[in-house]
Amino acid sequence: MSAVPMQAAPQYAPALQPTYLNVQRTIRSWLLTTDHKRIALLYMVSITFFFFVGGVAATLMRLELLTPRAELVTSETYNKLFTIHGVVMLWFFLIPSIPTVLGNFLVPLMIGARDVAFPRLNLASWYLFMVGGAFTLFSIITGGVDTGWTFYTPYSSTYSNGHVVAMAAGIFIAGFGSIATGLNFIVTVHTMRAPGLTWWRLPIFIWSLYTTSIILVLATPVLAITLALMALERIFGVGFFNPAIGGDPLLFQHLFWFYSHPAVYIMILPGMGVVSELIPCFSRRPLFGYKFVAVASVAIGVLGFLVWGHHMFVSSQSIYAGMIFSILSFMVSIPSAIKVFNWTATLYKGSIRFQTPMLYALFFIGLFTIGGLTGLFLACLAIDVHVHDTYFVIAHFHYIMVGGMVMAYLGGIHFWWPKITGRMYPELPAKLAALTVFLGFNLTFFPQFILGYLGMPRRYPVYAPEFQVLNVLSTAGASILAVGYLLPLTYLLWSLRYGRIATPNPWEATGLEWTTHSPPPKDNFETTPLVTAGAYKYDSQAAEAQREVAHV
Amino acid sequence: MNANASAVRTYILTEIALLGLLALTICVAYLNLGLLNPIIAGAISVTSATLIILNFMHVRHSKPLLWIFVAAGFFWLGIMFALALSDFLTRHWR
Amino acid sequence: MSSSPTTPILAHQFEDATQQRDAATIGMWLFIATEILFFGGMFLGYTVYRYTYPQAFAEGSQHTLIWFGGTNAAVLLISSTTMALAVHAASENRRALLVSLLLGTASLGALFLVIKGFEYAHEVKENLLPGSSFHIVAAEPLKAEMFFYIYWLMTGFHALHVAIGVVLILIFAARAFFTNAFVNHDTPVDLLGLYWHFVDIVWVFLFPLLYLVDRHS
Amino acid sequence: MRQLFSFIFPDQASNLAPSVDAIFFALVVLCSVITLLVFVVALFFCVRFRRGSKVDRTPPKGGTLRFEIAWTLIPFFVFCGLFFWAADVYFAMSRPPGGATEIHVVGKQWMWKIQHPDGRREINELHVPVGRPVQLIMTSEDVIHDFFVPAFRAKQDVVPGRYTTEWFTPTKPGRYHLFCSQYCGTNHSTMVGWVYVMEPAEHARWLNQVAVSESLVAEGERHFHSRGCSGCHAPNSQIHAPLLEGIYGKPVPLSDGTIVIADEQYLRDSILLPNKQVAAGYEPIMPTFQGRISEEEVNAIVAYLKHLTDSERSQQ
Ligand code: HEA
Ligand code: HEA
Ligand code: HEC
Ligand code: CUA
Ligand SMILES: [Cu+2]
Repeated sequence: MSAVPMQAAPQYAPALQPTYLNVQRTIRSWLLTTDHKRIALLYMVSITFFFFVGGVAATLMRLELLTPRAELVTSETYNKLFTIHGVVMLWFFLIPSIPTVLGNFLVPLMIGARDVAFPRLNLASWYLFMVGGAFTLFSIITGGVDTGWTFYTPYSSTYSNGHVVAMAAGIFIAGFGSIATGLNFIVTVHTMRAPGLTWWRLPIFIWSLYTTSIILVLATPVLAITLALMALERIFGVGFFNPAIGGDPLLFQHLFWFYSHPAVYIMILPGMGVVSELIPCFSRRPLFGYKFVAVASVAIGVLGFLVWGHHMFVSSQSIYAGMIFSILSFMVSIPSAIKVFNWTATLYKGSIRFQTPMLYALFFIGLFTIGGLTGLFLACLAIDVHVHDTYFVIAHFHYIMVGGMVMAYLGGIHFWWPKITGRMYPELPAKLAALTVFLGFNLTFFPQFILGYLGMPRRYPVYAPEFQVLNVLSTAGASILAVGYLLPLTYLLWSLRYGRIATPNPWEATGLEWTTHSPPPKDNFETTPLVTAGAYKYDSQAAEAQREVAHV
Repeated sequence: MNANASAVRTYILTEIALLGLLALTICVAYLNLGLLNPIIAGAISVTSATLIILNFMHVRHSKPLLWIFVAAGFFWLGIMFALALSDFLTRHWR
Repeated sequence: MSSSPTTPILAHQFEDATQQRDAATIGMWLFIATEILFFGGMFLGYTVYRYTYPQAFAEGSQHTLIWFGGTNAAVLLISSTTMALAVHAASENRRALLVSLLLGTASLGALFLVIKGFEYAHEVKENLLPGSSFHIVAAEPLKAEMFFYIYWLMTGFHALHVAIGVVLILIFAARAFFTNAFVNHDTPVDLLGLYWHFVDIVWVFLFPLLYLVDRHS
Repeated sequence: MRQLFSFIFPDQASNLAPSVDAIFFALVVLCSVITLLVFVVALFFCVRFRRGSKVDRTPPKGGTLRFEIAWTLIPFFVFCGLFFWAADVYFAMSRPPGGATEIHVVGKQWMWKIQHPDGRREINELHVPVGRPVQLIMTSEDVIHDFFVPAFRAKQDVVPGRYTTEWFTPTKPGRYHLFCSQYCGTNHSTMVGWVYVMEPAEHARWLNQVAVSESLVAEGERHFHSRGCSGCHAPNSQIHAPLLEGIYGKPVPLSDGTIVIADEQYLRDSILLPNKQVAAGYEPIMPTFQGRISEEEVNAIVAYLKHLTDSERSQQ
């Protein structure tokens, strides 16, 4: 097993050395920290909070949709709910989720650095995120916004009555936090790798985050200017998108999706990165086709910029542009296909264990495949005409984002929990929770595919009575899902105190982060590691042999 | 000292070229060249920007890696223009 | 150069000075890339509308003050040179020269803003500020309003960048004058220079696009 | 069984529906196969190579390259096929056939206003005969809406400031949902209605039920005079303005040297934004009518101007 020098970790000595958690204990030392690991925890707490804000909105929406009439809440409130849900879940939970929590924690550890390149910028990005979040919460509390997360003009710029400007400002500010994070990661990966850690030796997680960062850095400014223009138009009454002075509402959509399509890859690439760590570790096999998976990440990132117009097939954009965007959407699916097949092939001849992180990883593969394949339906021009803005789209993206990315996030949190906290989570409740989430999830969102093809439009608090049965199923699923999400919250908190003490490398994983203590000391490594081999040097035969010895 | 003088000379020469290009672009704007007008103006702007990037921003003497970062912003801007205009320019085709 | 009162400060996360310098330079260029795309959104809008309303853009452009804009272009180009020289001076640890060149650059930046201010004042007087009071004698007043909206928007964002730049340069000049922060540590000045040159490049594009549309007619 | 099917599958009531559904079913089959493949293989590996099972684990020989090539190229070709199929249908969906009944639709928060060629108006209802192609010429008075009839598999955004079109040939009599499927504000979800597809005879009866005073063309003619268009555009006018007889569908040289085809969008723009495209040889003196005349009036005038062309053609 430990043929790799990086495995020769210093012996675990909890009492001797302060960890990053207990070097300093004041609140101040947390709020002014520049340690990437502490910033990761700041983010973890913040986005968990935002997840529940978005979750409460989802719960209320699903309850409202139990009946075909707007009985629980008015249409106006419902519209605000899905706006809150979309905005908070995307910009304040999913986009920051893996990059800012696991990414901040792991990028320096995985490349053998003491910190990211710009630690103070890193802290600043958290503050930007929080200030942006404060603006958003302010706009929610003082009356809400009812534009949908897409802010289409001229509705948002002229007709809507909510606090659109405050919410746009919130997203704008948080966006600069994203840019700062992305910039930091790119520079860190380029300049701070440990000696010997060449590009082809980097874990896929790093490749994924690197690509994610490229998207963050190059797409987010376009969102910023788009929202700024929309807000200016709202404030001054004249602007780019105003049909009254010859403005073209489609220009807004182009600019918005120029950011927002690449953004969906911000939301999946880090998940793919996590899964690429989990699958090899729990099947004790090197990742199948490592280089192809790495290149596929970058390909998704770059090609992802070329397909935004597939959200505009029925918007009256040129039909020829529609065709270009359609074929490119198919092309961007190829690297995803490559990844799915490589993960599956990694299992072959493995020695597979089914701890919780692995369960999440397997669920990820399954649900991402379904979500991605339904993306192909949407990329098919003729079909999209029918299912655009119906629940089919809703189901598609929840399959990828909730079924994919949230699963990957949970899997990653469980996997690195011992490293982050120094404690093991309890295995049995964790497995139960994973199963609950999986079942609840499918019951919630599978019926929505059918609803969508039947023609139920999205953003409809009042709907035709024949859609009710499927909606009730979906709501039932959502309540199971809610339980599934509350479980990890409880037992993970429990484990902080009562969990088993973790060894430096409880999963016998490769990767530099496992060569240091759990939790790591403030400067991560006692000496700068020297890397002499690539990632994923797993050996299933050795693992089996070891098991036999243990059992004899 | 020699390297020093040559650096300063580069800056001054670049500056003279830039001011010349500025004068040129203004003059050309007053000639009616039809479709060539915007093309020439664009070409002059691109030339000036390239001069600034290479000489003032020292990219000429930088590592290849930096060239990639310099190009990235413009490359992605190009993507944005190409695909967005694929809509606006073909919208009236039937 | 022989005297080196301070050695460059190495932040704890870096192994050596080259690494630190590389990181800073790459970071700055990435930031410039984000700025390119930030302005890019507006340039795309400009392109689309100019293509759709060529007439109105030509007419609108006739109403801009070309000599103000042209002078400003020259002012910014010259300030780029002084900035480049300032960076050079910093790399040679010539503090006095660095301070005066920074001050020169800042004054040129300020001059730009003053000229721009007079231009804006003139335009407000002529009712060329889009909004309820906008008035223009043109074949397509509404489309001309779009032109002026774009004009104010883009020059406004650019002026904001210039203003930020001037403030930063003044801060740097003060630090260079009162402390020896940049002695043997010229990376910050270098980055400031990159920012300033970028601001200049934006104007290199804005000027012909806004002031020179169909000037001949 | 049938009932279950209709519970999970929408009616097919237009010519477009079968061709869209064909792609849909093909994709369902294809994707189910792939999903099953991935699931079965993954499950098989999971069970067979679970920790502790006694199987041969010697690492497989040979590189991964041939696999990678296979699963890059196979999807590539499948995707190209899918693209062409769907794009072909989409192309047909975007191009209305000649001779379709032209019905004007105006969306506004939160209702659909419909103008038939005979001048009949409806709100949130659309009555069409079975078997005849219908083309909707749509615009919006405020924000973006979307005219969506699931049973027809037809959907198109309705955008302020321009005309968009949507067409279908209803194939099955019945009553079908009409939804607004672009979010447009508070009552977006009640901006719904019904499309009635009727047997031709029944439709004729419906037409005769209420007498309409004037056709859309006649209405347009009335506006053309009352709004003062004829003051400039009449043959005997003192003002130098183009004659509009026969303009529809013809190429018009513009003052900037380009030539455009005078389609609905052009006529509409000429009325609302007259200086957007100025006809060559004329002064840009036509006043803008934006804000002074409603979308429905514009529709009527456009119909009238088009009629001028049709009648001229039939005279020849
Ligand atoms: C993480 C988020 C995420 C991801 C990764 C994706 C991935 C994809 N999406 Fe999705 N999408 C969204 C989030 C996401 N999407 C959201 C949020 C919306 C709605 C926004 C809104 O309007 O509010 C949306 C909407 C959306 C639309 C517009 C629908 C509409 O509004 O009309 C389209 C259309 O093309 C689309 C397509 C795709 C495609 C082709 C992919 C591909 O990348 C998928 C690639 C993956 C696979 C294809 C699966 C794996 C492949 C195989 C197992 C091999 C298959 C082999 C063969 C078929 C031979 N998406
Ligand atoms: C990261 C992204 C993300 C995530 C995680 C989710 C999670 C969920 N989403 Fe979300 N969704 C979006 C992104 C996301 N969604 C987006 C972008 C839209 C489009 C918005 C728009 O149209 O603008 C959307 C729209 C959307 C709709 C369509 C609304 C409409 O168009 O009318 C629906 C309807 O069912 C829905 C449901 C759910 C559910 C049930 C969950 C569940 O997974 C959530 C489960 C979590 C919890 C339930 C929280 C934990 C439990 C509790 C807090 C219990 C306590 C609660 C109470 C006591 C009240 N979502
Ligand atoms: C003050 C005179 C005037 C009035 C009133 C007027 N027009 Fe015009 N119209 C013109 C002139 C002059 C042109 C040619 C220049 C141009 O294209 O703008 C024109 C062009 C047009 C065109 C484009 C024809 C082409 O050959 O390109 C259409 C269509 C049109 N007008 C319709 C109308 C309608 C409908 C109304 C009333 C609602 C109207 N006009 C009122 C003067 C007028
Ligand atoms: Cu109209 Cu939605
Ligand atoms: Cu997309």
